[in-house]
Amino acid sequence: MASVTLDGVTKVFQDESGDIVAVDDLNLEIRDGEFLVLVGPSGCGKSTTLRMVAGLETPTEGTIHLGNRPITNLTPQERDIAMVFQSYALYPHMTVRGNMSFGLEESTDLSDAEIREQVEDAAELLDIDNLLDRQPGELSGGQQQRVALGRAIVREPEAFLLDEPLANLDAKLRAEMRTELQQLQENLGTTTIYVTHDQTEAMTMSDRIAVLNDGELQQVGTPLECYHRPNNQFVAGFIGEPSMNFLPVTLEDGTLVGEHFEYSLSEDVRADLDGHSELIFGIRPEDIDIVDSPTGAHEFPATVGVVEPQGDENTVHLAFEGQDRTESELTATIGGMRSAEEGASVGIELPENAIHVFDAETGNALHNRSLQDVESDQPLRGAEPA
Amino acid sequence: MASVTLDGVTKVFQDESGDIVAVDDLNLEIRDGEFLVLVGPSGCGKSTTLRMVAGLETPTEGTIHLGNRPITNLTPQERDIAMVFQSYALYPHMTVRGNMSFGLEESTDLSDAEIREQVEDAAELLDIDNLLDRQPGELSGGQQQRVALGRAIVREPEAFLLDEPLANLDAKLRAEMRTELQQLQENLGTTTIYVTHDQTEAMTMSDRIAVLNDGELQQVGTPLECYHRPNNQFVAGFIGEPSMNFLPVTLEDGTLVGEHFEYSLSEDVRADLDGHSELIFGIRPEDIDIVDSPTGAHEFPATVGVVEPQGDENTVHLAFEGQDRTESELTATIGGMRSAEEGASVGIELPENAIHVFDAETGNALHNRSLQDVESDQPLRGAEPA
Amino acid sequence: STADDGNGNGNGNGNGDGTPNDTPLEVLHAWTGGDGADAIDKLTSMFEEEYPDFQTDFRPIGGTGNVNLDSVVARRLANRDPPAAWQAWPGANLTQYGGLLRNISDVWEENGYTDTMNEMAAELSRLNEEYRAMPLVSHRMNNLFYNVHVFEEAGVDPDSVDSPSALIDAFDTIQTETDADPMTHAMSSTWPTLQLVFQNFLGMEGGYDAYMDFIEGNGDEEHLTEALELTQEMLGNYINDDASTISFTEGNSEMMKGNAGCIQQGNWAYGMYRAEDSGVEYQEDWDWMAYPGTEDMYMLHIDGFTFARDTETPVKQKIWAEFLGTKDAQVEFGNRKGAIPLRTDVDTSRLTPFLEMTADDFTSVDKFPPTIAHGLALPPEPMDAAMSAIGNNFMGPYDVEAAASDLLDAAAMQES
Amino acid sequence: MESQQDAVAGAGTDERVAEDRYARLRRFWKSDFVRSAPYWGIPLLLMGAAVYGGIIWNVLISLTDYEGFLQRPDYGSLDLDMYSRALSDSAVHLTARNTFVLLVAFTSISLVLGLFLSILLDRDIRQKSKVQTIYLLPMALSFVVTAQFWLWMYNYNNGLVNTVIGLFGLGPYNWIGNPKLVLGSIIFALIWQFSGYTMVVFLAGLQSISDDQFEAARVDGASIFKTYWRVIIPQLKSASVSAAVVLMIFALKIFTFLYAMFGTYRPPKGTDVLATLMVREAFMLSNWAYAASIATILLGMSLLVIAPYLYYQYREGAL
Amino acid sequence: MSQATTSDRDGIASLLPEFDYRRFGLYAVIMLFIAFFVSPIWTGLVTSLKPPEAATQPLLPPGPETFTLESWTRALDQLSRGFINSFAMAIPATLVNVLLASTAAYGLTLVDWRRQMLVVLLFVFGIFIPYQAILVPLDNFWTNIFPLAKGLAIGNVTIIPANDRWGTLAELAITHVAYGIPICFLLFRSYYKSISEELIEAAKVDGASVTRIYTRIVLPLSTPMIGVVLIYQFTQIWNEFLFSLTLIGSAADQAATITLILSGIGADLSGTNFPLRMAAAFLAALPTIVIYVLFAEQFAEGLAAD
Ligand SMILES: Nc1ncnc2c1ncn2[C@@H]1O[C@H](COP(=O)(O)OP(=O)(O)OP(=O)(O)O)[C@@H](O)[C@H]1O
Ligand SMILES: Nc1ncnc2c1ncn2[C@@H]1O[C@H](COP(=O)(O)OP(=O)(O)OP(=O)(O)O)[C@@H](O)[C@H]1O
Ligand SMILES: [Mg+2]
Ligand SMILES: [Mg+2]
Repeated sequence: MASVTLDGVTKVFQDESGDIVAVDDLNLEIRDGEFLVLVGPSGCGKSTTLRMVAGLETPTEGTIHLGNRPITNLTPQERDIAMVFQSYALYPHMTVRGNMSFGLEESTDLSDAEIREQVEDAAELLDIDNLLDRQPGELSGGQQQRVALGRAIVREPEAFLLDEPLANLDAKLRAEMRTELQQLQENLGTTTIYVTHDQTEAMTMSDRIAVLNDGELQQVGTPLECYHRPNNQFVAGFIGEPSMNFLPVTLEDGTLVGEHFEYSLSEDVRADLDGHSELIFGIRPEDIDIVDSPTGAHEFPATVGVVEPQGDENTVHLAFEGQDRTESELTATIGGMRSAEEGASVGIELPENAIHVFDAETGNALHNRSLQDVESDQPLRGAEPA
Repeated sequence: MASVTLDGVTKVFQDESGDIVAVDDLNLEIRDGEFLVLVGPSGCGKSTTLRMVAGLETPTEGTIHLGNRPITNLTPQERDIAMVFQSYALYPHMTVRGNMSFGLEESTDLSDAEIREQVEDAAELLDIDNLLDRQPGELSGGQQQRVALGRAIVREPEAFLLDEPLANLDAKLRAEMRTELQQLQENLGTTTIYVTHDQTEAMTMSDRIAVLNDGELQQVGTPLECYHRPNNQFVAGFIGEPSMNFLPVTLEDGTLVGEHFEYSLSEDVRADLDGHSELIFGIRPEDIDIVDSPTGAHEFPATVGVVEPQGDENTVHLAFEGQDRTESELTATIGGMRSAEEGASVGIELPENAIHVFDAETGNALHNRSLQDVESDQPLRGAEPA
Repeated sequence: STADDGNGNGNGNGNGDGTPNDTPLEVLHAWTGGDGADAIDKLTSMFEEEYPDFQTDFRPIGGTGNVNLDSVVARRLANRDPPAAWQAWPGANLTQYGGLLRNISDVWEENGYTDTMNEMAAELSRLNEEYRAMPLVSHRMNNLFYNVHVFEEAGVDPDSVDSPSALIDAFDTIQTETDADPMTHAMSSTWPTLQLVFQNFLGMEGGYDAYMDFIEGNGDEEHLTEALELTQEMLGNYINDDASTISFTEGNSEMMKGNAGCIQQGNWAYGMYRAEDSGVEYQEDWDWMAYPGTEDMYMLHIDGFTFARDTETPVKQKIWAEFLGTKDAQVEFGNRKGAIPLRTDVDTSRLTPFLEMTADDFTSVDKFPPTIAHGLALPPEPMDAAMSAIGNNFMGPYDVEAAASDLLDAAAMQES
Repeated sequence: MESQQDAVAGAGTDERVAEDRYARLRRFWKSDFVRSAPYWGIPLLLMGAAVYGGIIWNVLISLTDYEGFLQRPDYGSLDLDMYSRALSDSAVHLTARNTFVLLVAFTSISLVLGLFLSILLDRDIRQKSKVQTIYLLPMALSFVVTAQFWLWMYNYNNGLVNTVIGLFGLGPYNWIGNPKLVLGSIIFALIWQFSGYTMVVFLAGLQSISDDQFEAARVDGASIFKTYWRVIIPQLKSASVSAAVVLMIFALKIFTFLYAMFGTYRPPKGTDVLATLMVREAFMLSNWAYAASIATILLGMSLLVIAPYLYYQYREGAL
Repeated sequence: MSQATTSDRDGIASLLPEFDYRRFGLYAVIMLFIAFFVSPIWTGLVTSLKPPEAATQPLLPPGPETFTLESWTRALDQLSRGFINSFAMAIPATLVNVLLASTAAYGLTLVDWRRQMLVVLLFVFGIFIPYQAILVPLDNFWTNIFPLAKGLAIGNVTIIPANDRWGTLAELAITHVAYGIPICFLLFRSYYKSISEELIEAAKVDGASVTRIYTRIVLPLSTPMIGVVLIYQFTQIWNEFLFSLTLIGSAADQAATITLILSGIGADLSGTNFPLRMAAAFLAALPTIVIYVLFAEQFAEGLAAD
């Protein structure tokens, strides 16, 4: 086990149409034993980053260390890193045993008996010991996934790299494997970089998340840090589903003025926004409260648009008063037991302690929601560890 | 427009390995103008059902009527039904106009001018009139989707059939098209059968849902009926995500006895269970409340297992006291602002008005949750239509 | 003109089957190139000149050794749609056609060809006592053409070479004295070797009788083995390296260039020396002798035509047969083809000098062993078997024993 | 729904059965099977008559004594004489052996060379498609044409082959004259003509193997050679099988090449194969029945290759 | 059979570490093989431009004093009839072939009925039979059963007049069509299998009949494959020899195709004229070479598909 450190790593691809900067001056340390998830939209450079760590691509600039060992210019064979591919990349012509032994045969001097033993141990750990003599083609998606993991585990590498390993599974199996993978990593304690663009995975599995966009690192932090204290509008919008509501506003005399609403700010918040005027107002759907009619300071009259019941909760599209219903700008989620009828006039509350404000130009977060307030409002129960 | 009636429809496929009963004695009426969603797990016979209505498969047994007209033995050409395919199945060598005219040219005697007019009307309705002279290859996914719809609409058929029409779109676009489709159907009022295995679509779009499993109809009803008043354990488990918690119990002296808990029942519930002893206890994750420590009648001591924060809410795996933490049997969802720490000892409340009880053998629902209680607890706000 | 045959412009002629109709006279032959093409062109234009009103259809069918022609004819015969006449070797070759050939004894008799044609040729034209072929010209097979300069340089006196073993001695001398190959030989097809084997066979003591016995199926194995051994010695030691890839024409030109001492060939090889741009002169540059040991023989090859029964052009067919037997036809064709007429009554001075000499030999010798390689001696299947015997055993590593037994088997086939 | 069921139940059963039968008949008549029949039926008739009619007729002829042109085949008395004759004919043994050697040597060497070339080209190479085009060019030429080229290539005095090996002080050899060399020379010429084809097939196979496989092997620590040997090449099995079958089919058509090269039905010793023997027996010697029996033997040999292949393809659903 | 994918993606081997000397070696080997594949053709070309007696030095082009086009003009002269015959036979045969194969593939791929696999197998097997296996019956058929070249008459009514040349070519063309159907069928079938079944079903639901689906959907969509099959099959028919030899028999026949004439050219009693043979070989190969160079990719596709 070892930490993985990327120092100013840049990768530029040459293309007919010119240069493509896939990864741009990336500085990132994955701590020894940590489970780091790399997220970001398609094409943001996640796979490229991973492949540079694996040695399948050479960085254009920058260095990569595994522990204290510089590995930037080593071949994959020399790195002692295992990788699980999105497609699993199982060797279709070998049995499960063959797949799992291959790496040991090629990269170690172990005797056949030792290899056999290690493979069987790993297979037992993953509960695939009864599949050892099957061919990958005869396995279900989940089983293949496990074999791919097994192939990585059996080599006891310094670090695991996983590139969207669950993308090919259906929802149920994905949820299952997610938990399993997480537990496995906890048990083995191997440094892991996990690439996904599924934010459920990012949120639920990681010790820390690194959010990439357009080859640039946007934020590194725990899942909840990223959710509640996003560095910028991109992170705020990317994490959370349905995603955060964004409304363009201008700051005028301590009040945020949008096209259809005005939002007065408290002193605290105002202080954060000093010197900026073109802003983006943000609030998460679950923080919007629907009331019978607007009364308080941060309550506004609104009309209900389409309502999408989902059983456990309902997604409600809302339009400010004076706005066409079909152009609803806000999405709110409310409990599944509460209902709202399309066309109804309601009030919506946008609590000040839940709002985010971003610079319209740079997208940087100027103000994030308060957490203390909320937490003291609804004290965490049962929080003392057993 | 007409109703579609399936009477005892069975479809058996012959295979090398034997017979496959894809659809088993299906009785279903889709009312005139209704939007019915057919859901069920993969391979349950949804597509087969749709294809029998379209005439692309012949039922092995049973009859199908369109209005009063028996259509079981008609070819697709003679049925006057339009279908939208998962892949859209646009004719790649024809323009959008060609695609939309094709059906009219083949199945009606309209003059070219009339066809032209109808096509343009339909295109306008779908806001694709500016695309009429493009080829499908030049269109985005959403636009192709719309053309596929246009092709169906323009023929003004008696019924629409849609087989997972949104499956190929990305999440954002899918949400958008969902709303659009729903509105379109409302405007046209055409009887529609819509196949999906995405339960969000099922819940949000349909007038009624028909749940299929293994070729057999499990339940037909409104989305909320199916969510809150499932006919059986299958429907209860299939609808809702994360899915309902199920615990095997036996009924002993008016108390449900599980491996790790005992749950006393009120008279009302007990009456429903008369004469059964092997049961399944069910409760939805969002109905489980976590309290600091168990105090009330239906509160139990428990340990927190894996916690999956999702930002807006957290999924908490819970184990009853005395159970290994990794074998956690219950899943609860709690607000995103509340946290629970792995290993903490907590109390969980399983409110009696939220519980479901199923027969362990047949899976039939013996008791479903009370709805009145809940709704009067949290009165719906803003429910008067504008 | 046809004066000497006294047979007018093709009107009905004794057979009483009327005047020629409009159906063209179809004649198939294999002379597609070189001398043969010249000769047949001359022949057909003579015929057309003489019978200008006749519709004719002369078709060349290419391919070595008449193979394609034969297979086309075979299929036409099977289809009951034979051509009126086609080029064919007389002799044993005719047996395959059985009753499908027209009896043209009347033509022979009416024109007196029975008396004026070479006796051997006349006999070979008969099948079951009836005349069924019309011979046109003959090539002599047992020639050894040699390059005068090479022989002189080596100091070999052609007259001293009077037997196959003497020939081998001469080869030895040429090999040591000159840079030329003693002999050039073409082995890209089998027939030149088959031919050479039987030259040696004939050239040995008692060759002629042994040969005639052999083709009747009573071969003398010892004699044959010896001939094969002689041939093996020649082929193994004294011929050009590229023998197996070349055809006799290439070999012949090597001899003409002085790269080889001699070549054994039928006298069609003469066609190349005669060509205007050949650059060689008779007796100055090239000369010939009968194959050593066969001075008193004329190994007989015959080009002729046969005629199908039941065709739509019986009258023209007869006229064509008649025409082939005329002196003019034989002389003009022969001169171009490098072959001699089979009529015994032609004025040999009408022939080119070399042919005149051949023709004189033809009338002076009395032994006419018929060729195997060109269909006179053996019917097609035994002949093919003889080719196979050489092809399989005598083209590279030389297996005398196997070749001998296969050859004997081939000759014996005709009995069964 | 109820009213529907009432309506159905109300109809008399007899009437319903008749109606049902009528409906079914109507449906059958309108079914895709009936409607599509002309589409595949006409080609099937033509092709079936040519291929299967031809094969059956050929077998029938091989059971008669049909030969020459004096008689028609007598289908009245059929026997296996021709086959017993063929089985004891040394020419058949020899040609069958040559056919076999040709098939095996030509196919395997072409496969190996094609594989090598495809691996060579399966990378980022400038003008790759042009190179591929050149490698494949001989395949576009007729056997008759390529036979002419190789006849010249193998020419003893002026051929390129002897010229080239002459540079190394070897030869000259009689490539197509020496019975020991000629089969090899023919095979070499065929390899020249068809290894481009194998290359294309393998290239398609290689490109259908995802990069992941290669990368996974590298991360697993395998060297490049080992990666090809243990991971990539085994996955080209189906490409190899289909290429091999097609190559064998080409090899069975070798008659044309030999005929065009040597201009005779009797190719030189060492290259006589069943195909030439058959044509020779048929069209040179008019031994129709015997030729037909040799043809049947040839067909049997190719069946041995093709049937398992077709079955395999069928099982894989690749047809 | 394997699918041809001439995708743009870099081959997997592009992942190899690239050192310059490796790259150099790679190109050297590639060039070596280019030489290997081209040299027979090159020597043929060079030789064809020399007079027969100067046809030595197979690699060197002719010098100014030896350069001659005589072989080419002679070859053209001898082959011209073959060109006409081959075109007259190959073009219609190819067209009919493509039509029949495409309808058959349509009927057996996109139209859904059970047990069609059996019929498919019948077709596919036809690809692989050695032609020798049907040569005797084929010859028998065209000479005895249905001698088309002899014309066709029912009673006294002449339906097809006897014509040796065109009749024989028609026989040959029909033969090519019959034996060409299987391979073309397979090419079309593999293509049609890639057409989404939903497309056909959509057309059905749109009210189109089996025929209309073929003419309005399948045929227009097949254009790329029609191109491939046209190229492939034309090349095959143009290059074919055994049928010509069997049905026509001789290069001297009026109906002789180009390959038939070519096989005997330049070899007669005056020796083997290599320059003439080479020039003729080039001329005979010209149409296929032109097609091949223009459509190399489709050609490769057609090959990799069978
Ligand atoms: N070999 C390559 N050549 C050229 N450009 C490349 C190459 N590999 C990746 N890119 C480009 O680099 C950028 C980053 O690609 P990368 O595969 O790392 O994205 P990703 O984040 O993994 O996306 P996804 O979620 O779709 O897998 C993209 O714009 C991609 O087009
Ligand atoms: N043509 C066929 N031949 C044999 N079996 C078939 C055929 N079509 C469908 N089946 C089988 O019938 C069952 C129902 O298939 P169907 O396609 O209706 O499922 P589905 O509910 O649409 O599933 P999905 O959500 O995966 O599309 C499956 O078990 C399937 O394997
Ligand atoms: Mg990626
Ligand atoms: Mg489906």
